[in-house]
Amino acid sequence: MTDPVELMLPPQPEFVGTARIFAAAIGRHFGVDEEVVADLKVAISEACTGAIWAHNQEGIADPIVIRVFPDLPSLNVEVESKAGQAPAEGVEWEPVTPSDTFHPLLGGGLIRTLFPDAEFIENGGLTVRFSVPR
Amino acid sequence: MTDPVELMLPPQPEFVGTARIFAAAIGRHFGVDEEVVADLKVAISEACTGAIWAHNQEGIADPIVIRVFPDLPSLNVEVESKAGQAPAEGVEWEPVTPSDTFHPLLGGGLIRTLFPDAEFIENGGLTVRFSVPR
Amino acid sequence: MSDFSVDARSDGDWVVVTAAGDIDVYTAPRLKRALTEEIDRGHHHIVLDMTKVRFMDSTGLAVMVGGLKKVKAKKGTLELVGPNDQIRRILTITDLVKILPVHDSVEDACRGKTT
Amino acid sequence: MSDFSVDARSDGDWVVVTAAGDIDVYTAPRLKRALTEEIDRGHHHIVLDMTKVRFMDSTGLAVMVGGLKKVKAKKGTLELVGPNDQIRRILTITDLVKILPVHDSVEDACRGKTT
Ligand SMILES: Nc1ncnc2c1ncn2[C@@H]1O[C@H](COP(=O)(O)OP(=O)(O)O)[C@@H](O)[C@H]1O
Ligand SMILES: Nc1ncnc2c1ncn2[C@@H]1O[C@H](COP(=O)(O)OP(=O)(O)O)[C@@H](O)[C@H]1O
Repeated sequence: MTDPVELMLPPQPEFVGTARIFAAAIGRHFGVDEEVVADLKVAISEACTGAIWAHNQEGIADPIVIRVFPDLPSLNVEVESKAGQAPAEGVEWEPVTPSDTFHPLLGGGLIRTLFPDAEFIENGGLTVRFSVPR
Repeated sequence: MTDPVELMLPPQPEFVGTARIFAAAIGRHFGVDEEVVADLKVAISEACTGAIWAHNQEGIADPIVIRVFPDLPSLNVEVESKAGQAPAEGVEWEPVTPSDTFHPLLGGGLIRTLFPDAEFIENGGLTVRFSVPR
Repeated sequence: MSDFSVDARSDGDWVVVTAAGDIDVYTAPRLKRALTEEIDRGHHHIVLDMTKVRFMDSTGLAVMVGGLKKVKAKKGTLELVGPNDQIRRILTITDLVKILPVHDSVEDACRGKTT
Repeated sequence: MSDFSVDARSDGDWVVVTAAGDIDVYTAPRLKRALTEEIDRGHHHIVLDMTKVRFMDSTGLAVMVGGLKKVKAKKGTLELVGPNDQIRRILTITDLVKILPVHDSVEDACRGKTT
């Protein structure tokens, strides 16, 4: 794989916008179509939101790392965090009556729908990985 | 110091724009005035340019790391690379007849003028450090 | 980061809530609070003007589903105005378009409401 | 990243070079090439329209100083139009304003040139 461009963020809600601005800039730079850039912003936002939520639940403060590998024919994107669990298999999107502003299932399902090759790897934390056509 | 927000880039010219977009977003997020954001973009651009140039000269490919520590009353900004040398002391800006598009002195002098507390630390590479009032 | 503002104008039991900027994990709680306040004030017909929202993710969907449940319990409504393509896309993917009517303008949305 | 474009319209021995976007280590070589080409074609009076340049750093300054040297060797000129505040600031800090005249519009710059 190629050298990644990497963004590291504290697991706090205020940084999710930084993650999107980064993803959009990198996506465009590598020639990702504008509609796919829009999907990429959503997927990155969801992955970070899930990670922030999990860090908060588990009371840990390790950073979230976003890596973009400028591979061909697709960028490989990875959001790695030290907290979190893979959404159950088969769950596409479940409009669970969310009691609060976030339910981790929503985000995972959206990522899977937008990027069908998305993988959720539990490795003492959670790494979300998907590829983005360019 | 607080937990940093960090961006890691391959030492290639095409990523200097990513560095600026990152710096601008983070600066604004932490309440840096718009004029100072403009200076921050210049300083980050200069530090990365110097690092890219030095990596290229020395033929090494280690990433450039930009860290922003959201401290008070100033953000602490750090651009760390595995290549490069501190500009000579006292050099403010020298309109050396540049033979090419970049002369490392220009950038270092500009950073010093924009952020007078800028430090250039040689540590088997070069770390440029300065603080940005917020 | 994630610029966001929210603002409401009410008339009888209905209200136009205007959101602007990004709706995400950082800002969704503010949208939620705004909707809850309006509902608590007895405004059970909510028109959410999203014309100026540039980004929304599932945190915003969750707020809307939550708001919809509350207004429905009072026989009210929650309708959307002017979501951009990105937002329409996630409303469609999640099938929420089926329960959250989408209008092109506040006038269109209110027309339905006042008749 | 770093969107950039450059374009030239010439008339006799003078030329208006219009740059747009970001001038940095990635794009400055393209500006340099454009200026060099014009000079090689005998256009020794260059008006560089920067109205649409949103960012420039020292790599751009170096290109300008290089260009200025080349046109001066031919008794030519290099003048700037419409740099934004950020660019004016670095031109001032580096004292380059003293050798690179700045105009508000291409008309102003050309007026000086054609008389
Ligand atoms: N300071 C900021 N400026 C621009 N975008 C930001 C900022 N902070 C967070 N963002 C988010 O990053 C995304 C960048 O996406 P992009 O497509 O480049 O911009 P836009 O949506 O404004 O066209 C925005 O949609 C927004 O959600
Ligand atoms: N895709 C991009 N979108 C926006 N800015 C970019 C992009 N790539 C690189 N940049 C650089 O990042 C800087 C971001 O600065 P900012 O002040 O947020 O935007 P602007 O200068 O457009 O108002 C820009 O000045 C530009 O030099």
